Amino acid sequence: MAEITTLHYLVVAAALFVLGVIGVLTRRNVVIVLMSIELILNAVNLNLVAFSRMWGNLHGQVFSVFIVVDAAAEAAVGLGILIAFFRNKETINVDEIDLLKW
Amino acid sequence: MLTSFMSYLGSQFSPGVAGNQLWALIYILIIFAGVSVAVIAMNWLERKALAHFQVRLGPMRVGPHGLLQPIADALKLLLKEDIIPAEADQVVFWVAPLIGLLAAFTVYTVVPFGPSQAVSDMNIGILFMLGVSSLGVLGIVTAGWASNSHYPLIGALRSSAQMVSYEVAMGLAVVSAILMTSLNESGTGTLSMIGIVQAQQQQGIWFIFKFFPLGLIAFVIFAIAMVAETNRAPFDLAEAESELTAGFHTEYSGLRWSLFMLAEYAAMIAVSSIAVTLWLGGWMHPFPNLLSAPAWEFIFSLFPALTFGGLAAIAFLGAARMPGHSFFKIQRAGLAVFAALLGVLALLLLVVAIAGRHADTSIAARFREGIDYVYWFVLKVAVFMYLFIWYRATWPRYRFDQLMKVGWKVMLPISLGVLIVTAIVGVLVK
Amino acid sequence: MTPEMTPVATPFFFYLLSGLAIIGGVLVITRRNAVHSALALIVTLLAVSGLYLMLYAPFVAGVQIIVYAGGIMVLFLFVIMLVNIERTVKERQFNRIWPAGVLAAAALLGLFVSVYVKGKTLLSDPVTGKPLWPDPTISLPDSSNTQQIGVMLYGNYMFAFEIASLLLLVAILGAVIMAKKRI
Amino acid sequence: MFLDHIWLIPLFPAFGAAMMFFFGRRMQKAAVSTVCVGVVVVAFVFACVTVVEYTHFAHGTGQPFEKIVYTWLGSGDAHLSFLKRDGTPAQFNADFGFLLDPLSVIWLLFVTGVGMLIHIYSIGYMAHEGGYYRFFGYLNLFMFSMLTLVLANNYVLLFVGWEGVGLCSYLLIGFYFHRKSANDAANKAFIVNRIGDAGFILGAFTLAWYLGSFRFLDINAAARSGHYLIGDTVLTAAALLLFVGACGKSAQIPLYVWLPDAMEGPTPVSALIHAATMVTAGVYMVARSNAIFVLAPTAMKTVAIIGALTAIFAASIGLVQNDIKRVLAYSTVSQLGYMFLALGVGAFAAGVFHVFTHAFFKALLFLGSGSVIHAVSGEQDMRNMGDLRGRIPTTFKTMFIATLAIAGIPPLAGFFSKDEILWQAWRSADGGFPYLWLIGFGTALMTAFYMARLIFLTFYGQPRMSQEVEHHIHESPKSMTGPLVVLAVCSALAGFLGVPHSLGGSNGFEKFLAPVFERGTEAAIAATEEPHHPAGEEHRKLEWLLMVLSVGAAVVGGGWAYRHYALAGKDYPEPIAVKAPPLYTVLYNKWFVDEAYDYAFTGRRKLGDIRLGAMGAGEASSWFDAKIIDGTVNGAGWSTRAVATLSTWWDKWIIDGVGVNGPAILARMISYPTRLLEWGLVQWYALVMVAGLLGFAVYYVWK
Repeated sequence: MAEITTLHYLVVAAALFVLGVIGVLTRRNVVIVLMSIELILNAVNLNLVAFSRMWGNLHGQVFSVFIVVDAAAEAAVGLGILIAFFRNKETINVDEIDLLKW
Repeated sequence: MLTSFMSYLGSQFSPGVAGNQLWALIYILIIFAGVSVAVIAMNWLERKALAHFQVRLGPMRVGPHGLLQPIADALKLLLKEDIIPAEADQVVFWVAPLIGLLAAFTVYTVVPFGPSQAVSDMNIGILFMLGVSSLGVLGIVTAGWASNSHYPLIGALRSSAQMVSYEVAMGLAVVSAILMTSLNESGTGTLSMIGIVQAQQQQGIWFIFKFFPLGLIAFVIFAIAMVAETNRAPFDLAEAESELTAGFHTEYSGLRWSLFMLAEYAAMIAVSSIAVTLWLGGWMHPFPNLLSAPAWEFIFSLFPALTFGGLAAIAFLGAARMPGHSFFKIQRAGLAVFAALLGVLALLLLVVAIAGRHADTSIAARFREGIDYVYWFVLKVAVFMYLFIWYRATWPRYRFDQLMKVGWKVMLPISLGVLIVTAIVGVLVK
Repeated sequence: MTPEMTPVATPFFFYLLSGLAIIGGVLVITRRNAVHSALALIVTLLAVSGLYLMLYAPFVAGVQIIVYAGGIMVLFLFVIMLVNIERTVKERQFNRIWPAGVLAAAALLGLFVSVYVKGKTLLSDPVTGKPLWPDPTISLPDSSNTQQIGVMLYGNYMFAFEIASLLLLVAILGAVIMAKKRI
Repeated sequence: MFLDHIWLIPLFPAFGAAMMFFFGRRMQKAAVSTVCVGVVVVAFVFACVTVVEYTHFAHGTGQPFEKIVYTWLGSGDAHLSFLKRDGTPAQFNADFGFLLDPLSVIWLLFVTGVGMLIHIYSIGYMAHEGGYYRFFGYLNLFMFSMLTLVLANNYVLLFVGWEGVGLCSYLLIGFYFHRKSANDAANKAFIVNRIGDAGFILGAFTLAWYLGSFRFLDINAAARSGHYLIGDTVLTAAALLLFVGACGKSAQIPLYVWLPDAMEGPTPVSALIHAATMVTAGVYMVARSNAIFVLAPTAMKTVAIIGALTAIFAASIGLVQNDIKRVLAYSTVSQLGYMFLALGVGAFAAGVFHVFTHAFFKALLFLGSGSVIHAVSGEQDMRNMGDLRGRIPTTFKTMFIATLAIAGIPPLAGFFSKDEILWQAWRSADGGFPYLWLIGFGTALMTAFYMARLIFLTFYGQPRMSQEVEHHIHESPKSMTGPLVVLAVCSALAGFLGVPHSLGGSNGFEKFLAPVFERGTEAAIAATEEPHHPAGEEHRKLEWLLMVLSVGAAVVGGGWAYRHYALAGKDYPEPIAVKAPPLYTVLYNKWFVDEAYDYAFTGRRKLGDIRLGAMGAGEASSWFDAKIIDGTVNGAGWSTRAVATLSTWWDKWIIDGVGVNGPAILARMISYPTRLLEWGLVQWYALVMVAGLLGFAVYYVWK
């Protein structure tokens, strides 16, 4: 097996990103859509850390910490919306959420 | 080949470093076996101690003073039918105990039994430890959910809420201890478990006494949070018999149930190790900065031998005091053999202590050092284990809203305050 | 004091971990049951954290485990159990536009692949003329990684750090208000 | 050691406030007072030690000590720079830094000292009130804000304290939040202060944009470098904007209206706001910015005129008010006018000296009035008091000293500082400045009158309160009288710190402050182009003459008050009401300023159904919008509808009749893909985002 270069990590990140995009675009279950968003964020993080290693500085890692913070906030708010929504409509399918007000 | 292997072991005493995977493997095996044995011993001790707290005798029949009871229990559990409820989620039901067990045992990769007696010395050791021990909650949640039953689900939700809440206070208490490691000339702290103990060594003080009473408060908060973290009494709401039958593992039986027990006790030992490492000086013997003369070192190195000698003496006494009836013949013999084994162990330790009394680099000296470190560490952890039993025997269970209130409204503000005050005092002292 | 942690058997672990991550990712988006998806996501997150360790980012790896695996995923499981309805498992799992979604994702993948292929062979940095993705030359000091990240967070990124704390506060308030039955 | 940890001084009260915030509800009253008063005492002791250490550090040169704890915003990175007005880049930097120089030393000492006394006093005063911990928490927060303000080394941090003081004043004025009048007063204070704050922050940013820094030392260095001409337009604008801020905070015309209403808060709060903290912030800020002001003579003249007008205006209102605290409030406004008069004529040191002495006697007056109110069971109206001197002797004695001090009777504190201001107003004169002296002189007269009136109505004459109240009169507890005595001693002696040359003193105060106003004084003199000093003996004689005049004014004012009020019975006559009833009505209603503001700004007044003033203008434009513009729109709608009816007919009978269905079908075909953009599926929107991402990426990679 050859030596592992930055490109290898980028490929893995790209694969995760695409998987996440598919999840976001096609699943009906809101929870799984949110999890797919986490996948996307992780792919981005992996890219950032790989580049951080490549350039030999820590900016990428610091940025990825910020992204983790952002992901936590996003998950909390997203799940809060989900619960409020579930309470009103008794469903968690994203394509049944098509009214601005109910 | 054997000689080269031995020389390899002799040349590489520092653990967990690249090129030294063999030592790491050996440590993993030792720790795995040791923790399992400790869990078995703990099981016996807990039953006996609880019994004596309640003025009962506890297990007496299987082996002398019930010494073989845990083994009998383990056999029973292994042989029991393994029931999976029909409506349960098969895969998750199967995976859940493994998650818990894995999380509990992975923590031991960074527990420092001595300056070189650890599987690995990660530079994010404490972070890793907190992270992995927080994975244990996943096992409980999934177990409760997969059972597809009401009591387990409620138990799982309760316990996960509880663990997540107390993790916050626990983490903040840990941070204040980590902050103390940075109070040296260079101003650089460390997250490495070994580094934390070494920082206590350099500053010549256990962190529990540092900035009295700040270290003490942080330690107490951690000690409370770790009981809640492991779902032990008085915080054992997740498995409150009177309310939830057995909580998240109601539907489990046999081997899987025993895996949960193993995970619980392993987690108890793990969090106690964190407490010992962060606040009680890890592997150091008491008063390391006062009593550091060679003579004192020698006296302290006699302690392991004395301990086991004492245990042997107690066992002999027990054998001698057995009733003279012929019914007790085998038990008397068994206890005598057990005592003899302990005595031999004590003698061996004495020999090592005397042979390695000079602080040089000989094998014997290094062996003696290693035994000392592990002895003191294990002794401190053992105290915590006894405390766990004591709590269980003494305190009534919390109500859930009280639990949450204590976690969020009392412990969190106090630990935050301790952290801030520690930081301020640290800056001032500097 | 602390020895450098050099990853061993790098290719083996890399392929193992990335394989785990991608399999986990595939499971996340294909499972019917949201709990299974969540468990698969945990596998992915742990694998990615292992990749961080191999990239000399131990702090980020630790944060990943604590925050993601220990915090966010527990939240997810919690919510899944709160809104658990049997109906969703038996329903249609993909929406009506899924071919378009897959198509778009495939296009994205194609874009990535073409960029990487181009970057490996053709593109170069306009200033230095080096390839776009050089091999790492400067080694990151591993032992003080956490400390350096801390220094940067409280130095260069101080403002961003404070904004992040504000964001978290807002998220807490928002989540509480939205999840509360009656305000 | 202590100097390096100067940042701890504000943190002590902040700690107390935090304790109250988190744990206060559960603490005993004794514990609350121990913590809250304790931290302020510690802060005061710490401040004293720090100042001692500072004097060693400075060796009498007044060299400023700066301690930057950490960089709060900005880090010296190049990417955070901005362009100054002249196009050169400058760093955006706001440090969490502290500056100690003679000016801040003075403020530091009296803020912590007087603040401490007020805290101690509050233990007794608030003993039977609800919300004890809340009150002390707010007080501590107030101290924290004021200390931050005073010790800040840049405008941004100063603004933090500035806003904190505003917030605390809001909280404390509205302390009795169940009383509507208290809430209204709190809102008034907060809103009026916002106007000033807007001016202040614009001024600070103008300075940063023009001079390239927020730091006082940088700004002073730049301003004194000679690089900027006197009368520089931008600096004048900046100075005026800063002065708007000072007007709001220090209650000058036209923003003074909040201060008298601030009496709604508990009396110690009034003392704290008036004497030690809030209102002196404006003076502090203008003094701090002296280097800017001396480059802007127009701004200086504005300051002086506004100050003088405020002084006489407020004093005139104070002549006839009956509420004991309200008289004192107008007196504060008036004295602040004095301070700004001093600043405006370039006598910064004299202004600061007056702030210093005023802190003592005004705190004493307020605390004394609190003690009086305490004694007469919460009565504040002086018409219902009288003959209290024998019954609350300590309060009477201390308040009498304070009255002498504020009236300017030698050798008490107020005499030295006030005469210094009047002399400076006269001296730095050409053109209109003697008129300023005249106004100041008139104010001195009025001050003596209304203060003496207060004393005589309260402590002399015949008792006018009801039997029941009279029965309950008692001297306040030790924790209240103790601070009174300390303050009385200070009011009596503080003046000797700055005895002027003409009286054989050395004016140590001015010397101490000289480094801060280094170029300030000279430049101010240069700015007013004073051609010649009346030199030597003549000069001294003139000063003596002015002194004698003002002391005479004080005596005359006091005498008038004695004649009319000393023997006041139940229905005593108000002399002004007797002699000039219309004037009395005008004064009694505070020149109808609040009413005028109601007409002009707040929108409370209506003429029939039409609201007046600025709000009225808003309503009028709203009406215009609703009736005229919307009417036009509706008219257009109506006409459209009419046209539509017509075109329906046309469509039905002409287009369809003629058989042109093609365009309709075409439109329908187009509408299908258009509708796809907005059909409610969130994931479709995400898909559009991905498409956009693809588009951008493709464009940048293959462009």
